[in-house]
Amino acid sequence: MGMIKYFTNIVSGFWNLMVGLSVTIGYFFKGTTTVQYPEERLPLPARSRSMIKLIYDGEKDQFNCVACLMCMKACPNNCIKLEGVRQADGKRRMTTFKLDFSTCIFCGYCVEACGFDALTFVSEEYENAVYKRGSLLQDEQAMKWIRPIQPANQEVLK
Amino acid sequence: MKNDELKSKIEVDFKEDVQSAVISAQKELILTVSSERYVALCQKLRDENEYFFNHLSCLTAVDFPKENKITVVSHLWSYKYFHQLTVKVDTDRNNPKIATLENVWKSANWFEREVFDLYGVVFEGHTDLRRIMMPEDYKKFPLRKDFADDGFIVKPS
Amino acid sequence: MMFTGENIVQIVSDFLHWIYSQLGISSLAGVIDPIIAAVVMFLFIAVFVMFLVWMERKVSAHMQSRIGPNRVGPMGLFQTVADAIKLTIKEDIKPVHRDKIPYFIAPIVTFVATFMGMVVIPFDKGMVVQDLNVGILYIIAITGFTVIAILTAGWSSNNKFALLGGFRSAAQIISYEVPLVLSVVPIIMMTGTLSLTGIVEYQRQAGYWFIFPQIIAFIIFITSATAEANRAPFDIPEAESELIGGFHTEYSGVKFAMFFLGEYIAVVVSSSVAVTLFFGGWLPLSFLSFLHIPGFIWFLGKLLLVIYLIMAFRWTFPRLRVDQLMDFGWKVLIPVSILNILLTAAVWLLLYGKKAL
Amino acid sequence: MTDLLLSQVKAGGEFQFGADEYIVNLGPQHPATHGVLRLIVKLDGETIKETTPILGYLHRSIEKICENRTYPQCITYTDRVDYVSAMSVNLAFALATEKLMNIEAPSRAQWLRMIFVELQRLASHLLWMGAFAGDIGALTPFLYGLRERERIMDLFEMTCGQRLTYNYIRIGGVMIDILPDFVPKCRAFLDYFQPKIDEYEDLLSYNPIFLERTKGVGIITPEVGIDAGVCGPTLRGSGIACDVRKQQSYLYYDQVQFNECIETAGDCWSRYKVRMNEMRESVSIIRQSLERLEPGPIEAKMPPILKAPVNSEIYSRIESSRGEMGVYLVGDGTAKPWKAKFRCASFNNLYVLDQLTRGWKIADIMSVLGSFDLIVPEVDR
Repeated sequence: MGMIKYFTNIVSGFWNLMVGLSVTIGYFFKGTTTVQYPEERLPLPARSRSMIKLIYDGEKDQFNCVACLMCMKACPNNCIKLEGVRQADGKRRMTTFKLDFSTCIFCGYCVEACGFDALTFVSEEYENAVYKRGSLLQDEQAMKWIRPIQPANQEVLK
Repeated sequence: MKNDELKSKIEVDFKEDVQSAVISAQKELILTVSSERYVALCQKLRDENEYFFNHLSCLTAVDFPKENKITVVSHLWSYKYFHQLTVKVDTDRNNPKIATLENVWKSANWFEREVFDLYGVVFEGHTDLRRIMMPEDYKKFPLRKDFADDGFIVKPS
Repeated sequence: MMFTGENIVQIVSDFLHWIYSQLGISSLAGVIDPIIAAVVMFLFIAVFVMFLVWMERKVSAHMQSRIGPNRVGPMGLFQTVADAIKLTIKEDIKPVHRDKIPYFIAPIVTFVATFMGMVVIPFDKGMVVQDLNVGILYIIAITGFTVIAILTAGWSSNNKFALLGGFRSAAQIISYEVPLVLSVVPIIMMTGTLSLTGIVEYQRQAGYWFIFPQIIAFIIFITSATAEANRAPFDIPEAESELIGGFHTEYSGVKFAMFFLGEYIAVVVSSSVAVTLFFGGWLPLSFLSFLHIPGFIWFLGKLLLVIYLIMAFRWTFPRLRVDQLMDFGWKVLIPVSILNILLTAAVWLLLYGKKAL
Repeated sequence: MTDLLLSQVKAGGEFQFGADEYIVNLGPQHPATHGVLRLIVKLDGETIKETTPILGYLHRSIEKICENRTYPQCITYTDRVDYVSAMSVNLAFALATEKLMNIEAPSRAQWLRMIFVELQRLASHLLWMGAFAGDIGALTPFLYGLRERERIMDLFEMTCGQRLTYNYIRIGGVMIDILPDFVPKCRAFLDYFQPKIDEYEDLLSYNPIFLERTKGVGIITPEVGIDAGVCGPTLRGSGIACDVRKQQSYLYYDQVQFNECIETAGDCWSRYKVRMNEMRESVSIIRQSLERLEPGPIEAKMPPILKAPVNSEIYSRIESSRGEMGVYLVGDGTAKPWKAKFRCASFNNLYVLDQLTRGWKIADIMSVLGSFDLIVPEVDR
C-alpha cells in the first residue's frame, strides 16, 4: 500500500505541477494588459482627484474665490493659507492663496467645503512630481485654471 | 445574552467585585472595577461558563489629566454567546500601576506593552514590559494629553 | 556542397591553417587552434547568454501579462547589453571584513567552471571543441565544481545570509549530483558510450530519440539540472524572500555579473546535455529532413525549447524549503531513477538478450 | 519613574546564546517583510530558536493625530491605518462615530458601503494572494493578483476619484453617489473575476510544492488562537467561527446570504483556503447588494459640526479584510475625539509568530508571515 501511495503521490503531484504550468504557459500566448505609459495614456475618470485648481473666471477677470476660509478650516492638515480683502464694491476677494501640496493628502474636503465654486479637482493633470520640495508650495497663479467653455463632463466631483 | 440580562447577572454574581455596572447611551455594558479585584474578576469572566469572555478584543487606556487618572479599558467578547463587555479600571496618573492581564488572556501581552509605551502605565507581573512602538531609549509617553517634545506639533500651521 | 556544421568547421580550419602556413607557424597549430576555439566559444556564449537573459525577461513578462523590456533596441533586445554595461561601470562595493582572496576568486571560478562544460557539447556533427570519449563524465565533474565557488563566495562575504546561502547550495548541489548521474546511466547502458557525439550518432542509427523510451530519465534529468543551476523552484541558495540574495548578497558590479553569467551558462550546459541525450542533438525531425536545415540550427532550436521549459518552471512554481528539497532529492528522485535503471536494464535484456551485455 | 522604565528596557533586550546559535536580522529592509517589520531571529543552523518582532518603524501615532482632528477629518487618517484595505477602516471609524452620535445612515448608503467594502476585501485578498505566493517563491501570481486588483481600483477611482486612500465612506453616509454606469461595470467585473479565482487555485492550491510549504506549517490550535487574540481569516483557518459580520452584524450583512468560510487544520494552507473561499463569498455578497440597491439619499441629516456627547464612549467592531477591526472612541462634548484607538487585526496576529515558528526552518517564517496577511502600517499605526 505504501508503495502505491508513494507512486500515486508522485504522479498526482506531477500532474498538478503540469496544471499550474498550463496556466502560465496559457497566459504566455495571450495578450498583455499593460499600458506603455509615457506614450499611451489612459484617460482618468472625471471624478479623479489628481490636482486641485483655483477656478478663474475669464469673463470677470478674477478668481471665483471670496476668501470665506471654509477650505482652510476643512483641511485636516492645514495646508491651505489664504488671505482676502474687502474690495471697493463691498465684496471680499482673495488676494493670496497658497496650497502646500507636500502635505496635501487629496482628501477633497476643501473642494467639498467650497460654496462659491472656486476650488475644483481636475483630472487632466496628474504628473505632479517635482524636483524640489519647494515647488510643491503653489500659489494662486500656479493653481489658476479656467473652466473650459463646455465642461468635459457634468459629473465633476463637487 | 442581552446587555440588561448580563448586567443584572453580573450585579448578582460579582457584587463585591464590581464598583458599578452601567449601560451607556451607546448601549454598551460598562463595568468599573477596583484595581485590587481587576484580575480576579477578569479571570472569572473568562472561565465561568455563563460568561465565557474568551476573547480580549481590545485593551487600551484613556488619559484624564483633570481627574488625575488613567483609565485602562478592556473590551471583552465571547465567541460562544456573542456578547460584549467593557471593563474599566482607574489608576493614579502620577504613578500608574496595575496588575497584568497576561495570565488571563495571552493577547494582553502586546496590548499592555503598547499602553505602557504610549501612556506609561506599568503592568505589574508582565513578563516582557518593553517599549513596543517608540525607540527603546525614549523617555516620554506620547499619548498622554500633556505630551510635548521637540518637533512635535499638534497640527501643522 | 551541403551547408553543415562539419563543413563550416572544415572551411574555417582550412583557412586558419592557410594563415598559419603563410605566417610560418604551422608547427604551433596544435596550440593556437584550441585557443581560437575557446575564444569563439566564449564570444558565442556571451552573446547567447545575453540573449537568454532577454528571453527570460520576455518569457516571464508574457506569462504575467506584461510586455517586458521594450525600450533599448527593437523589442528591448539590447536591454541586456545596457545592463551589462551598467554592471561593468558601476562601483564595486566590497564588504570591509571580507576574506579577500576567496572573495575575489569565487565569481571567476563559477564562471570558468560552468563555461568549461561547453567544451564537449557537440553543436553539430564535428562542430565540437573537443570530443572527449568521457564527455558526460567530464561535464558532470566540471559543473559540480561550482559548489566550491559558491561555498567560497558565501564564506568569504562575511555575511550570515551569504553563508547560509553557500551552505544550502553545497548541500543542494551535492545531493542533486546523484540523481543527475543516475538519470544518465540508462542512456549510457543503451548506447554503450560516454561520448556525447557517440550518443547522438547512436540515436541517428536507431532512428528514435531517447526522450521516448526514457521520458522518466528526462524528467529527472531536467529537475536535477535545474537544481544544479540553482534556479527556481530550487533556488534556495539565493532565495530572495528569505536570504535576500543568498551567496551573492555582497557582490556587486562585474563580480555579480560573473555569478549571473555562471547561472545562465549552467542552464545552457545542462540544457545542451539534455538536448544531446534526449532530443537527438543536431538531428532533424525526420519528416522535415528534406529542408536541409543545418544541424546546429536544429540544435539551437531544441536548446531554446528546453530552456523555455526551465524558464516556465521558474515563473510558475514556488520555492521548496531546504529540508523538503533534500527529501525530494533523496526520497523521490534517486529511488525513481534507480528504478528507471533497473527497468531499462530489464527491458534491454528482454529485447536483445545477451547481445546487449 | 523613567529610571525604572529604562531598567526594564534593558532587562528585556538581551539575548542568551547557546552553542552554535546566532542572530539574523530580517528587516526592517528585507524583501519578504512587507514593509518595515523587523524580526530578530535566533537561529541554530537553519532552525529557528526564537523570533522577536520589533515594531514601530512605521509608527505615525495616528491615534494622537486623531485626537487633534475633528471627526470627519479623522476619516482621512483612517485611510492610512491600513492602506491596502482603506475602505474597511473608513467604515470602522464611520460606524463608530455614528453609534457615538446616534446617526443612522440611509439605506442606499448602507448598501453602497457594503458593495465597496466587499470590493475592497477582494482587492486586499488579491494583493495578499500575490504577496503570499511571492513569499513562498512563486512570483507570477503576484502580477495576476495585481492585474485584477487594478480593475477594482478603476471602479473605486470612477466613483470617488482615488485609487488607494479613498476617504469615501463618511460619517452618516458615503461621499458621493455612484455613477449610472457603475453597476453594469461592477457586474461585468464580477463576471470576469469569478472564473479567475479558479485559475488561481489551479496555479497554486494543489501544487505539490505549495502544499509542502504550507500544509502542516505554522499550525495555530484553536486554544492558542483565541488566547492570543488572533482573529479574522487567520483564526477561521483554525476552525473557530469568528466572523464579526455574522456575530455582531453591522450594515445589512444580516440581510444577505453568505457562508462563513472555515477550515479546521489551522495551518498556512487553511488560512490560504479560507481567504480564497472568502473571495467567492464576497463576490456573492456584492451581487446581492447590487440587486438590493435602490435610489435614495446617500447621506443622513446631520448638524454641520459633529459633536460627540459628553462622557460618551463606543467600541465598535467590523470585519475588515484582515480580521476584527475595532475602533474605540471617547467623546468629550467637543468636535474632536478625546481618545481614538484602532484595534487592528495584524497587531494581534503578529503576536503568535514567535510561538508558531520555534523549531521550524527559516523559510517557514515567510510562509507563516505571508499567511497572516500582515500589513505593517496596521501593526504600527
